[in-house]
Amino acid sequence: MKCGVVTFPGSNCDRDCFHILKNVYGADTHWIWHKDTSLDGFDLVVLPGGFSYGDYLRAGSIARFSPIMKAVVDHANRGGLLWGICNGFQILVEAGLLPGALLDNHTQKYMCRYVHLKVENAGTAFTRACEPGEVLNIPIAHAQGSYYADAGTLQQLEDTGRIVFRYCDVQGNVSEEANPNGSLANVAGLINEAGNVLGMMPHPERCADPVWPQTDGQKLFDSLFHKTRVQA
Amino acid sequence: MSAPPPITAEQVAQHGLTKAEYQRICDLLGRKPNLAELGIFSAMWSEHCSYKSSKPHLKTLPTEGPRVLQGPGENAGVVDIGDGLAAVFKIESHNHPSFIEPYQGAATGVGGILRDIFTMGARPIALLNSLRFGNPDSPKMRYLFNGVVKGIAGYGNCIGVPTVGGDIYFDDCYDGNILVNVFCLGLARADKIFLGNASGVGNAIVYVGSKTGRDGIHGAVMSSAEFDDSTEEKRPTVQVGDPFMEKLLLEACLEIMQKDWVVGVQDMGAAGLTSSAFEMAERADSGVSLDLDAVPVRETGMNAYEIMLSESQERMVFVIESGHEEEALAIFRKWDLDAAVIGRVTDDRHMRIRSHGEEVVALPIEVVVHGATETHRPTRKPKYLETAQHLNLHEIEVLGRGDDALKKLLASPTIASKECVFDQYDHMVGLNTLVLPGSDAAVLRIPDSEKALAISVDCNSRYCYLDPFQGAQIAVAESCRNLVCSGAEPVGVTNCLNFGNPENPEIMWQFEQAVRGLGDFCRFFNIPVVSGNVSLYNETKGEAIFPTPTVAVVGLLEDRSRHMTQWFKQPGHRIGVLGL
Amino acid sequence: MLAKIHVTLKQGVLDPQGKAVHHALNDLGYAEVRDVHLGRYMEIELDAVEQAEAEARVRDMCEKLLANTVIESYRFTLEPAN
Amino acid sequence: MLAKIHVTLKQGVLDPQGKAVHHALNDLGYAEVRDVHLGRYMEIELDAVEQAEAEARVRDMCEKLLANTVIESYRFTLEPAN
Ligand SMILES: Nc1ncnc2c1ncn2[C@@H]1O[C@H](COP(=O)(O)OP(=O)(O)O)[C@@H](O)[C@H]1O
Repeated sequence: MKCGVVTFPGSNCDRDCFHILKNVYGADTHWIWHKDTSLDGFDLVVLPGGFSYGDYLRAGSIARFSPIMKAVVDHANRGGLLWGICNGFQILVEAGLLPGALLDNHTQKYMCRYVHLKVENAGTAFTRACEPGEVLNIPIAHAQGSYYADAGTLQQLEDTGRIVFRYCDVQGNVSEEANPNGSLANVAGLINEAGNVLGMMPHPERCADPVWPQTDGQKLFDSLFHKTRVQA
Repeated sequence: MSAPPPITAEQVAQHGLTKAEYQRICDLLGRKPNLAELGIFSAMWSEHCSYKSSKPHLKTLPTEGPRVLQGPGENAGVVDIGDGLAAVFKIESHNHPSFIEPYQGAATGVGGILRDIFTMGARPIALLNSLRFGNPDSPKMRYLFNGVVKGIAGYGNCIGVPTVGGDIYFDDCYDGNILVNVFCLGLARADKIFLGNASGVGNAIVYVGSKTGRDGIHGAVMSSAEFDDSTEEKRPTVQVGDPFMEKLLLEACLEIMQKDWVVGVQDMGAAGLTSSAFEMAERADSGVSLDLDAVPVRETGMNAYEIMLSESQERMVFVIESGHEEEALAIFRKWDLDAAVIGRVTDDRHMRIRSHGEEVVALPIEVVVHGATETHRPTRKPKYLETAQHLNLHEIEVLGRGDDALKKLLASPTIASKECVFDQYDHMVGLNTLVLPGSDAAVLRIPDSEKALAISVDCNSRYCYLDPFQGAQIAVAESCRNLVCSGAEPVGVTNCLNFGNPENPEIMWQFEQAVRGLGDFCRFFNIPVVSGNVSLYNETKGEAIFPTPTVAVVGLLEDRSRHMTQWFKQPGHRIGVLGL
Repeated sequence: MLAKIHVTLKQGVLDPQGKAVHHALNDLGYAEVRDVHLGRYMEIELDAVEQAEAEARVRDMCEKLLANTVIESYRFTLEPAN
Repeated sequence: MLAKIHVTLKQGVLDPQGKAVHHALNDLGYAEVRDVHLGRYMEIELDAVEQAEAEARVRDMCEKLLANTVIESYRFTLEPAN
């Protein structure tokens, strides 16, 4: 699988994503510059976390107009795998590749901490190595992660099972207390209709290197690289 | 152009120069300086840039060792950590701006220290901060606290360097003067360290980064006929940081530093283009000619004085081998950065600056950089020590033992958990943070290596107030203990000496004692002091802060798997105490 | 020409920042504050063109970039430069 | 009553957001954009009082909380509620 990580001006987690893909999973991984115009031959494109354009105006609002984005949209329309993590998710919603919007955390503060996620849809290309309802321990690090969509859209997402991750407690209860940023319906990640574009606020690349004690992020990478669930 | 009006005594005073200093300038130059030149002397001979009060004492610190690749004198200190790698680190203060505008003051403080690190060719991998606030009961202090924390978070998170630790103390002595000390650690190849040298006659001086504005130029010195009244409002007293610009600058710099035609680099910090250009020329024993018309500016009508002394953030100066200018500019343009050739290295040991086709400044480099006489300020043991050090233990009220006393301690702001603070810092980006905030020391793994680096920042200023010599030793001892408990061996020290008014002999005595204490400790344990900063005049209405010689020690773990954390791990484990 | 643009959150979208400012003002003793809404204000200097064309261009800028029409509404005025 | 408040950066203070939006608009093809300044807009609903008193109170709110007078300036209008 040919993988690419896009570097926008201000991207920070591009190096982290690249490291996991290339060094931990041994994938054929390439750097993609925001001014490139082609994504021919790529199977997986990652829009990484960070502060593209400083998050100025609105997070992701300027990056979505980068020259590479035309090719990103084409890649998604072709059925290619597209993964937006944190700032990448913000870029996807600004670009309209995923519905809704990401607002300021209700605490008005940046937060960096481990949270629990419930896998609501274990049938996607990104979650097939998970059990339905499995609870993953993955960190968040953001100031604008509160998911919003109007009632109609939200209902549609629920009905079609396109909400992939929800914030929950360690037992898997999706509660208000477990919601770190005020996202509607505790939405932490969602997928498009065709199932090839995933956007999520938490950072799986931060817990996917076997060097670390926390490795729940591996479940997502395992899914993409067609691995069965990792044993212990 | 008509002849400029003569410098007045009032202007000399407004520029912070004494009559004696002005006379010395005239004697050394053999003529009177013009206003732009006066501004340059004012900046370069200021305490902040010349270290005139502190140099005599800092000279006594141990700065050498088998691992030291670069001691004090450059933008940051460099320590060899084996495997062809070097740790580059420094701590710096931004106290006064943070009191005026806490968010931007702290943010630009982070920006400044980051630049000091990547200007040496090192990729920053960790930030820590040491903060001192006054009584948190006051709304003003809570406002400052929230602003500083948000500013550090806003800048550090945006640029993608994890903030992995630090310390925060609250004490009434900081009511009028808060302290914001920021530490940064970077990694570089030991054989690819860049210094701030303007060497090689004919080489190009290249400016890169934000456009220059009127930031940092204060109204007080603007009382000459050369400026009109409308410029007053345009001169902001506080700089606004642009972390996005700094991120672009960082990546562009690290990219261009892979080339072998980069001769020297320096960031533009305090006193902007002036200090960088002069320092780079002094280190290389060369001269520099600048053409200010080539400098990218963001305001119209800026004159030579303003361009030379502007403290606009996020700017660097590169010295590029003649012939490679276009390649350099192309790399900067790739990152959408403003860049321009603004001058050349010369061999006449002078700074010659042209503006609008005329030479407006001609100054000998050495006079400007080293001309400020070291001021041997008198010291006197403080009167307060006569009573402060006498303690009758029987007069101390003994609180009841048990839960209440413990809860009271744990609830005191200085001791209480700081999770609400470091929760706002991204401490994981970069995938190198082995030990997250909360333990004795921050531990970072070194990519592609089995090693790790640990960092601790400490200073109990109350001890320093009671005995500056011992207090400084206790500070560095505490840092070293934190490192050792994490499994690391201390390899280098950086320090930020925060004190009151050095013109007060009692404060100067505190300074001298603290430096001596720090020096003796480091000599005994063979840990070199490789960089640092001094912040003086931290006092309001005669009330000085406690002497606060903040120390940051960096340690090395040869085998990162042997790092340790402070938390109790499992019920049933035994607890022991080492030492008396 | 000078375009003055106001961008505000749509009705129904939570405004926690506005609420925070509201409470802060009440806490500071301004009990008369009943509600607070925060938005963005932008001033854009443009080369002068015909009013109709300028309006169309500015509207375009708002739709594309300056406002996120999923959650925000906008309004603007155009006037000659000072 | 409705107070409409505009808070903008003082002249000469760096406006990184304005700069970013300016370049973004130019890159999107709006070459006519010469300058962009971003600021904040606030609408505050207040219990009705005398105009003069309301003005004094709102000015106070701006000085104390709504504007950071080190780097920002403000202006406001007061009108009867809708
Ligand atoms: N307390 C100190 N201990 C050791 N070195 C110091 C101390 N204070 C300043 N220095 C050194 O003196 C030089 C000048 O300091 P400074 O003006 O802060 O540097 P810069 O201009 O690079 O920010 C630096 O090389 C710094 O490391």
